[in-house]
Amino acid sequence: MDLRQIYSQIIMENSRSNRHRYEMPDATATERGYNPSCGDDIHLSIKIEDDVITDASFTGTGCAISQASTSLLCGLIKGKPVTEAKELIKTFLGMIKGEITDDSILEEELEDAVAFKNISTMPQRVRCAVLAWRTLDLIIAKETGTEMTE
Amino acid sequence: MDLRQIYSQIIMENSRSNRHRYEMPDATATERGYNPSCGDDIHLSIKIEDDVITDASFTGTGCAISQASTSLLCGLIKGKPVTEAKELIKTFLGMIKGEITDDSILEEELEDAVAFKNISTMPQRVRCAVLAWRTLDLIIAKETGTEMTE
Amino acid sequence: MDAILEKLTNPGFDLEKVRSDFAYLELEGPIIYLDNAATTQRPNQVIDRMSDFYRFENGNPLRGAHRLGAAATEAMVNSRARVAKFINSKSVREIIFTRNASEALNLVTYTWALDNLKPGDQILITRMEHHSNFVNWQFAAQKTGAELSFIELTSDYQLDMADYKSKISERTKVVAFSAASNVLGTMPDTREIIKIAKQHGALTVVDAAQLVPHIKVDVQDLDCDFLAFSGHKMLAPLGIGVLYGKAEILNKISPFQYGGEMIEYVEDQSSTYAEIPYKFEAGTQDVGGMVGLATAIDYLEDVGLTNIAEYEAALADYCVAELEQLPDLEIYHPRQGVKGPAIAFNVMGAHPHDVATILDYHGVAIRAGHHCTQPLHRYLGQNSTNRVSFAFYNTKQEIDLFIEALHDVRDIMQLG
Amino acid sequence: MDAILEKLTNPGFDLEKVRSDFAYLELEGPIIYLDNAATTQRPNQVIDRMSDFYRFENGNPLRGAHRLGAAATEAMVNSRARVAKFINSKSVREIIFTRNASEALNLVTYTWALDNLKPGDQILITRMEHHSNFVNWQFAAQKTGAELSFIELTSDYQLDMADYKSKISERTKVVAFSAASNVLGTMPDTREIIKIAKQHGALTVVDAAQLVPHIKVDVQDLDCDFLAFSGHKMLAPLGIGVLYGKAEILNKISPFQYGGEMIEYVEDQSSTYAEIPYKFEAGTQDVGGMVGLATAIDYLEDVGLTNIAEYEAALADYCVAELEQLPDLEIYHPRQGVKGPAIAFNVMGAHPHDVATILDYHGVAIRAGHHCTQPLHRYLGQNSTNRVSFAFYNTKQEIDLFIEALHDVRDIMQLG
Ligand SMILES: Cc1ncc(COP(=O)(O)O)c(C=O)c1O
Ligand SMILES: Cc1ncc(COP(=O)(O)O)c(C=O)c1O
Repeated sequence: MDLRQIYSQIIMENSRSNRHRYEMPDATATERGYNPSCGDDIHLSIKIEDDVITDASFTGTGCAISQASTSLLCGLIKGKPVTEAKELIKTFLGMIKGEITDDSILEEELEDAVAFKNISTMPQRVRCAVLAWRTLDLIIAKETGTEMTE
Repeated sequence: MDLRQIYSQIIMENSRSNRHRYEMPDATATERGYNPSCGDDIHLSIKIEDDVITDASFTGTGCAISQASTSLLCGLIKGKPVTEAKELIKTFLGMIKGEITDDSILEEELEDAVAFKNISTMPQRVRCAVLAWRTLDLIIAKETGTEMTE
Repeated sequence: MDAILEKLTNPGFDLEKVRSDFAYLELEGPIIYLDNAATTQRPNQVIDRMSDFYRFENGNPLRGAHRLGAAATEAMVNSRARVAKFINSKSVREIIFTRNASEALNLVTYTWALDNLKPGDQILITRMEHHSNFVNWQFAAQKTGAELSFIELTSDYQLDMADYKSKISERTKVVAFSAASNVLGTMPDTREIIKIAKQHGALTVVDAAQLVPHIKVDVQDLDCDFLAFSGHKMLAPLGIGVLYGKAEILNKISPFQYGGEMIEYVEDQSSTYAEIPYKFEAGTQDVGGMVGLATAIDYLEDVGLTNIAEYEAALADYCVAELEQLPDLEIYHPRQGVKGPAIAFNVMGAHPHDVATILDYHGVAIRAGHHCTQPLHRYLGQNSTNRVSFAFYNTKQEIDLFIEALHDVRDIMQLG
Repeated sequence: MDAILEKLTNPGFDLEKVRSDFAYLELEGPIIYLDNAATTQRPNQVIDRMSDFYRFENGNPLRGAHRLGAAATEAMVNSRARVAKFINSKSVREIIFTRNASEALNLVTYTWALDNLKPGDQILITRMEHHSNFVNWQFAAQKTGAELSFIELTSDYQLDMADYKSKISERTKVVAFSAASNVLGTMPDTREIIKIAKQHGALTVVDAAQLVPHIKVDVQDLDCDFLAFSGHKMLAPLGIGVLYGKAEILNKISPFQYGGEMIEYVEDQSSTYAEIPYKFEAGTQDVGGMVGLATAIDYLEDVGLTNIAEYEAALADYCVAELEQLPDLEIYHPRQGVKGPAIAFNVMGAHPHDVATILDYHGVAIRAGHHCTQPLHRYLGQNSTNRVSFAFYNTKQEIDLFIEALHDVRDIMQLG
């Protein structure tokens, strides 16, 4: 595996992007996501209107992987129904675990976030890649009173 | 080494002897000697008059080695000046450590207690053999305000 | 007796192969090791797995952002999962690694007990507890003002369940008991004790140090709140033990030791703590011990827990039968019911330390003393006892040699 | 620089021989292990000594009345004596074996601190403490009402001795400090700190986890009351650590954990405790770890503590000089005075975790994160840092490869 498959153009660009990096005073829910071992530390905010995520943003600091992943997540879920966002979480976590490998499905659903596929070969960095997704999962579980994704 | 050199006739007889096994209400000093790991548990009493040990006795329970050693010690020090008892302790401990090996000296000073010489080959039982001697050493140290034997 | 002899001849596993895994048997001697309740021997597989870990997977677990750190973390995670599966805990997060069973029990004392007990409460333990499940409760009683009471034994050295039922009440806040005595071999009905404790709302703490090595333990089936055991009594290295605790309780209690890895945020004047089980594992942990324990569990399950239990029971039964033939011997071991392979006894007229020394001379390793159970020994009316305790790598021949050596004890001690 | 290069070429010991003792260097890779402050690697001698212990000397220490129990006891006694000699304690009884430095520091907290501190008292620690000498004092402060204060750092990342002198007073009951920072490499003047503490009647607790592996320590010369360190940071296995304590203090304080071996008499409602150090060692102890530690000490002394200190200092100085050549790099390491071989740094624009991942890809193992020093990192204004830390088996070539790999970091992170 080449490191440039991890630190790909998509990930490097999104890690620096400030498109989704802003405070959201009228958020429906904000949760902190934290990796105590490495210090990735984000606050993820979303706004839900009529079961649709109408806005998603984040603040915080962390490595390129965590920041890119969070930014891509925000872009991906904006405008999507909550139920669909939940499906995306499942697909993303399934991809990272190596359980979902069909590229056509992954690309269709996750779009640019498919760039994290190779993270499954770097166990130490998996936590960085999934941080935002787990945080969103927690928000959805709390908002809808459902179980978190395994 | 043959076990019968440890459990010799002298030791077996003295371990059963009740000659020095009695309470001493008018003792100058009584100390408890205890081996927490094996449970040997004696009370050694001595009476000192004009710097001479005029009586020595013990009560308690323990293995044949500890009981024989205690009994022999009582017999040996009775009637001796405290300073001489202190010398006997040094000789006995020196013998057990294998530092004093000259049989003629040992037999002359320690008499029957020379029977413990072979204990130095059984490290696990050394504590049993020296229990009474260390207890006496403590008594003497307290009574005379001197250091204990190393 | 026929069934016993049959079992000893056909243990249901490859005894010779098993014995070839234990290096101590190669020592010039021979050494007949019958002190397994103190600590077992370790098979080469366990020792070699530890060495390999230290050679090729050694890094600081949970910390490294590199290959060796990841290897050590993986070793830790896998070992925890192995232990969780072994005792069937609902979650790996309920497995806390400690130094030994003693520390596991102290953890419960320092966290749950000091914060929850108060004057008027009762702590109920048993007469046969090891000091490690005894002195800690004295400490808790002294610190909190709770009362420490004891469940007594029957004349067959069983736990007296009637006494238990008469002593337990709504005042009883914790029932802490040994699931297998290290001296008598007594194995009380752990499920029943827990059931009754729950009816009174008491917390249950199981000292399973002498149970886990011998009998398959299922913590969900037992439904205990805490369960403690030591690796070194089940083929694993020294220095590693386990506290199982129900997640809902672990989540609520305070941490025990403080330091690296057990924290979340550290501010100047206060901190928040990591999730369970990490909250209870301060500082760099003994991953070498953990992989050793996981390998030991593999070994035990390869031989088969049922095989082990049946074979060890046959060893113990055979040994008791043989001891009963000897004159002037007192045996402290239940004759009825389930029991573990530890048997205490005294040769009348011979102090246990002399007995042990003479047996050692014949290459037979047993233990003499109070076995960290002074209160039990006061009850037995003995300052000390001898104890033999078996593992599945022992043999009938070894017991025969032990019995033979006991004859020499009578001879040397001039017991006629 | 010439002197540094000379030392790196002629370390004064057989570097090739040393490197052949470490199996991780045989791994396909290669692995350039620069994470020694987290945990060192262990030479084959240490690993093999442990294996031998488990194969042929394995019994329950302090308990056995037989040959193997005696062998284990002897191994324990000899290891304690080895440690005592190594740090020159007055008596072997002043050496308590613990799991790690964290536990050693918790022991002081739970015994001395909880019993002796009260509202109005001050606990003085430093800004650079590891969480293991930080969170425990927060706990002590919260439990006793004492106040927790911090000695700050100078702009050269040294301990600010003026700040220390301004903060210490008769209210200061304990000065607990790291003798070597695991992040900065800072080595404050331990003797001076202790001298000043004593003038104010304060107890002194030295966290020597990062000192003992690098510099010869003499506790009588330091005159500290307590000193803690971990075996795994000095070639020994995981799971073994040491608390040195002055006998007169150890004799006075309460026990920490309760259980087997640490008692003298156990009555139903109260107990008396064993002599030091046994009073503090509850349950079956990790003799495997102890013999590993003793063997590690032998190894270190064979190479020579002075050789090690000088060579490691050359490695660190060389590395700092090389790092200083790189653009956009912040180095957190004193430029003046004595310092240990740990160097923290940040590549501006690249998060430490990315740096560590990219270096790992090149086979270079460093650590990224807060290194269990969140308060220090807040002071540095960094969420996290990179850290390289050397041992005497590292080489100049390894540093060169590390620096080369750092160039690739700039490349991959597109730092231009
Ligand atoms: C300065 C310092 N103190 C204490 C510790 C704690 O050591 P351990 O994790 O072995 O308990 C460490 C190591 O992480 C350290 O670097
Ligand atoms: C019943 C029982 N509980 C607790 C212990 C304590 O185990 P450890 O010494 O490994 O902490 C032992 C072993 O000595 C034991 O037999």
